[in-house]
Amino acid sequence: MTRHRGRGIASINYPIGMNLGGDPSQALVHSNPSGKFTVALSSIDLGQGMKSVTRQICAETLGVPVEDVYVDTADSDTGPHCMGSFASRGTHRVGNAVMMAAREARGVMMEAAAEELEVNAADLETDGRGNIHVKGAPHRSISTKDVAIAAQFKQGKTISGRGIFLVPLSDVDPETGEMSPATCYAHACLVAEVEVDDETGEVAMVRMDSAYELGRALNPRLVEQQLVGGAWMGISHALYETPEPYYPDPSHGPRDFVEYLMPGPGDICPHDIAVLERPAADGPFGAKGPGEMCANPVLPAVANAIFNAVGVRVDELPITPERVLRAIKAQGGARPQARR
Amino acid sequence: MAKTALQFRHNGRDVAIFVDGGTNLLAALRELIGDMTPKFGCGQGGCGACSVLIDGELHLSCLTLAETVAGRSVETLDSLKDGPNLHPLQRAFADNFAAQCGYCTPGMLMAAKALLDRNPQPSRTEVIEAISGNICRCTGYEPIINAVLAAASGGRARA
Amino acid sequence: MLELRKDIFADERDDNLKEIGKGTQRQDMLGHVTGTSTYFDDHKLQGMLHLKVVRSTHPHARLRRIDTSDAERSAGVRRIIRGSDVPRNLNTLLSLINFGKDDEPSLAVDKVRYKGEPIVAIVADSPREAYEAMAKVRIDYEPLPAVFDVEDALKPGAPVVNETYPKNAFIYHDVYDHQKLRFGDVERGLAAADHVLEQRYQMSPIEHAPTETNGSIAAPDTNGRYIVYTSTQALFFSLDTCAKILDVPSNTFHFIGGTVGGGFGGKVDTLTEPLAILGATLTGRPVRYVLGREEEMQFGSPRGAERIYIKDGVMRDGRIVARKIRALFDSGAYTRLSSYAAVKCAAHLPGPYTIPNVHGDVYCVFTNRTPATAMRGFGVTAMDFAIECQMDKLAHLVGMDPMEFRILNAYRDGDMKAHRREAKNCALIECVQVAAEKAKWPIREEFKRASSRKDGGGSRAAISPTPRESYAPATAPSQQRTTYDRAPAAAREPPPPPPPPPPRPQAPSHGAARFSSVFGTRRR
Amino acid sequence: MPVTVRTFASTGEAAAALSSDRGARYLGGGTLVMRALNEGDISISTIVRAHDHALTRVDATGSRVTIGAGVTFARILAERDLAFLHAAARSIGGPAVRNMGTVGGNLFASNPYGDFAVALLALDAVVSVQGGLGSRDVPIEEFLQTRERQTGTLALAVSFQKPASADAFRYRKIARIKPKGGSVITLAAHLPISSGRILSARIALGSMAATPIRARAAERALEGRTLDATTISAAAAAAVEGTSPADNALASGWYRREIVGVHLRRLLSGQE
Repeated sequence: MTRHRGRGIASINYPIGMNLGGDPSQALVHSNPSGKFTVALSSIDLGQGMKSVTRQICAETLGVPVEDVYVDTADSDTGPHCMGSFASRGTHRVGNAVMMAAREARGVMMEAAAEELEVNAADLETDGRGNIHVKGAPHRSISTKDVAIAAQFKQGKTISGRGIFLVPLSDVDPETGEMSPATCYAHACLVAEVEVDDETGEVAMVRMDSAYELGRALNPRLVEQQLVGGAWMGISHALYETPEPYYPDPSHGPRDFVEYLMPGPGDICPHDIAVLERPAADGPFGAKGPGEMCANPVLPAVANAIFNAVGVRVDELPITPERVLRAIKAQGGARPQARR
Repeated sequence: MAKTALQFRHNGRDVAIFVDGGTNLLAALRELIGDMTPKFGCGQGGCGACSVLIDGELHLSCLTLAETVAGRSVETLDSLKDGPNLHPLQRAFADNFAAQCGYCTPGMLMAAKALLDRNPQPSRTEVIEAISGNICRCTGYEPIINAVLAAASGGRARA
Repeated sequence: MLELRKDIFADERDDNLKEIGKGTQRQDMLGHVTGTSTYFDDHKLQGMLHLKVVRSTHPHARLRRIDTSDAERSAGVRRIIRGSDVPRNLNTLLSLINFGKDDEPSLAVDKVRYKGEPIVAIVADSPREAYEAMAKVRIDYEPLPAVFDVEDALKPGAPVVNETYPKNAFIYHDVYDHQKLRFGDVERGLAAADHVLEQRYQMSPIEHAPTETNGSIAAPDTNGRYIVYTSTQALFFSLDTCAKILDVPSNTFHFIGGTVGGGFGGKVDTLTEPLAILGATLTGRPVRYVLGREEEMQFGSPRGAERIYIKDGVMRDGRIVARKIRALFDSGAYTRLSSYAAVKCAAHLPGPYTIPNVHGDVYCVFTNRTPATAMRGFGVTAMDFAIECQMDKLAHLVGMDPMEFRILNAYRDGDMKAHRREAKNCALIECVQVAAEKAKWPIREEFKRASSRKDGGGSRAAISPTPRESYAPATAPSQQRTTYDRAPAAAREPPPPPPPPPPRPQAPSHGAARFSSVFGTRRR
Repeated sequence: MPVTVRTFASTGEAAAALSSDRGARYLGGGTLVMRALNEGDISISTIVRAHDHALTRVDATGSRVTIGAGVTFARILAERDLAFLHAAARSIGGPAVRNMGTVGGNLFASNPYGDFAVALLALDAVVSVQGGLGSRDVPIEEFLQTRERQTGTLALAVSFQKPASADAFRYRKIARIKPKGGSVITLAAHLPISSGRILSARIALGSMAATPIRARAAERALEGRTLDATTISAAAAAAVEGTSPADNALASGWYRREIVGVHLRRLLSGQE
């Protein structure tokens, strides 16, 4: 018997945003005369889905279908200021800014609709399908397109809104470290199962089970993308990646994707995920940010699973076959722990 | 040294360009023909973002000397769509959320097409093998594998 | 496979929403699958020139002489750029939020501090001609002793990496060579514990390895402006950094980006934009500067390594009573963003657990390696690795199930966190419970019944008496609190007297309180 | 200066062009030369190509196999007569690299590349090369050890005796990444068996020295014996002898020495 299975767990929390630098983001929302909305941002979509999630936030807030909203990102001449896409701040900060802008735009839209329908704006509601009607009297209705035309060509109103979300900078006490580093925290717990070859030190992933709490999954498919891809990156960090394989000795740095090790499509394992939603008081619809924290529990869970499998602790990353083998040899052989 | 005249079929149309000696096909496609679908990811043959089909075979355009495609047929992602209709692979990638940043997607799709053109009903292992030359840093590969399997089964099931 | 557990915390949510919560297709998916999403490098401009950088071959060396005369005459070369051509050849990224001192040149002038540091930029008609000219640049190095280990770097007599920080450590609050966290009396806690466990953890550097490498294209626009297509993940951060380095008003630039081929933190550093713009300024032509893959891997900034020492006191019943942590962030040769990560890391201690005595010292250390920067999980990933490995060891030590051990120590609503803010909106316990359920990992009934909303606060909301350390700081900035978190009034110490005004720093073209279009003015 | 591309109809002309120009490199599949150009290797000023059909010929019908240097790995995978080489061919790159990379190019690929040459070394292949002075046959071991000096010569083909049975030739590449990863160690074993005993065993190892090498002590441990557990253990124990593995990004020399015997034992005993 040279291959041993083991399971390990880790649980983590993750701070959202970067209050320590001051943390503003802005958004502008406006309608064109056909009642289609543009969100102008200078925020970046580097694959995490910024354009898509802010689009849903805007549509929900305006009360229009998501197809009627287009998010334009990252043009410094048209998009208002944003700190950038980092610190898990996109969904939370930019989302809040878009919400605020959409709320203001919705206010103008409802006023314009009220004028057309000759009612009080407070008596109107959106149906989410592109119409505005009198509460309790759906037949007294006007399309957002007609409202936009009226606003532009008849009433002289700009259906638009400005939004900013700012967390004032938090200073840090030099003596105690007292500070307000973030506004909310996401949470996770992950169980990793591995198989360890005690003759070669090779570790293979067998499966993962996890629970992530994200405030609210604004778009479960986008959340799934982050969690699946992020956990893959966690495996990668745990077992493979390093630009300095002999750190702190800087030699033998990788030059290409053969030398820089990341798990291939043949190294992945089944991953069963549960998503919990405990809304953050200041998150857009309660959302926190799933983007960064998803990798973090994987690293220690894998290390702990290796201990469970063969009884060795590797406290240095990445947990290469060499490190596992050295530890097994130092211990005088594998010592599988109680199966979990 | 003068430029060399080069003619080949690009996505079903004849093109003629002049290339400098040593120009690779990726640069020729992007800079001289204006087909931006193949991407530069490494120039080393390690990431597959520049993958194209040459006479139906999967090749890395960054490692292909442009003039070696003279008289041959080069297909890029730009050829996959049939007018407004997405190719089943494109549809399956979308349905399976198999792209995040999107940068590896053109190469992935070409690698997947090369597979399905020869093997319309691949196993999961064959799909993994087919995309093994393509690096994706975002998705963890699982949605991509699922997308190719779904396209292979006519989009009927998420395998 | 993703399952939404709507049953948990259902009373805290209104799920009656139309667009939120739907798995709507991505707005950019059609572009991605058709290859029409436009990345920075997909802009084809007439007459584009190519910029390549000559990099240091030494990790630490004085530059005796840089001779570019042959390179200037090389075929196809339009312009050689030297450090003296850069209007403000010293910057630090977080100077935009007045954090840290300018410590990094765009092009090295008198000294190189890591292998791969840019020294000369070459703008040529083609990449090949740029490479040919690079080979003709002659650099006379005087090698200096280099330091690669964070603890060696902090020893007296270590080679000075970065003269801005002569002790090889970032200076916090103008006083300390590290960021402190002090909560309760950790030594008393350790003394009272049934077991004490001290361990060392080492995280490797990590390369972001986005499939699209860092790069930008800068082109002269009308009205003396420049249009810049960029892979940045922080548009105004990069724009303002360029405005500072090139010493022009920020509205000189029209930055366009937003569709980026992966970043993971590695595209915040504004590595290529300043030189690309400078190249365009000096030649009047569009200039493209894109890192090759080997450049990206070796000289694009990585997630920095961290070395972490944890010393815990735990009781036989599984309660952790003290946690002392010393963490050393390897920043490489320059600050970039590691200084910030260290503070974020200090705030993250002791992890998602309620421990009455916590002591943290987090250092940002300079070594002769590629400067580190932000990456996914910045300041937290390595610490979570260390803490959660430590948690497993502690559970083993006291003979507890590791899931139950975490639930026992998990923070709950109303608890006081070590950075002196009340915990709320907690959900760690529920995550552990659901993960246990999914993995069919048996936990005892009392742990299944535990809740983040129960049993917190009370004595757990108190800040244990915290001994003051003998060293008195020269200055202590006043606290600024946000509406999001509050410290209990009782715990607040009287504010110290206002600090004397800081000395005016030397600033060649901007005032000491430089106006930034991004961040406004603020006292350091 | 742009690179000059010179295309010839015969290998003779191409070889002459190569040997007369220090900046000339022969372009096979492109995986080495084009990469070098992309990365700014300005020592290459001329690309030489040849359209000689001999370069892409595969002759595997008889007992002696000849494979042209320009034959790609995809082509080898398509040849049923070369089934014993399929594992080696499949271990090279991903599908695109296998459609491009050639047997000849692999002879010049340095660590962590060049796995096919390990298989050829275990097969005692002979490399036909053409220099400025004509063509000659070089034993692969000699070729690999002197290949740094061979850049001016043109590899034409490799040839070797076909293994007598499917079981007589075994190949395994130990990689961290699956299914496509660089070599931690590459192993190839040719074990001709006559009356139940191994005769002329060949064990070749990649990544255990600067170039692929033969594990002669392991070969001696196998020679004349039956392939039983005792013999396999003896060969595994001897695997490390004579090796000088280096540290690289994929593994350290220490690690390679530790596991080479384990993997040789697994290869010889047919274990996963």
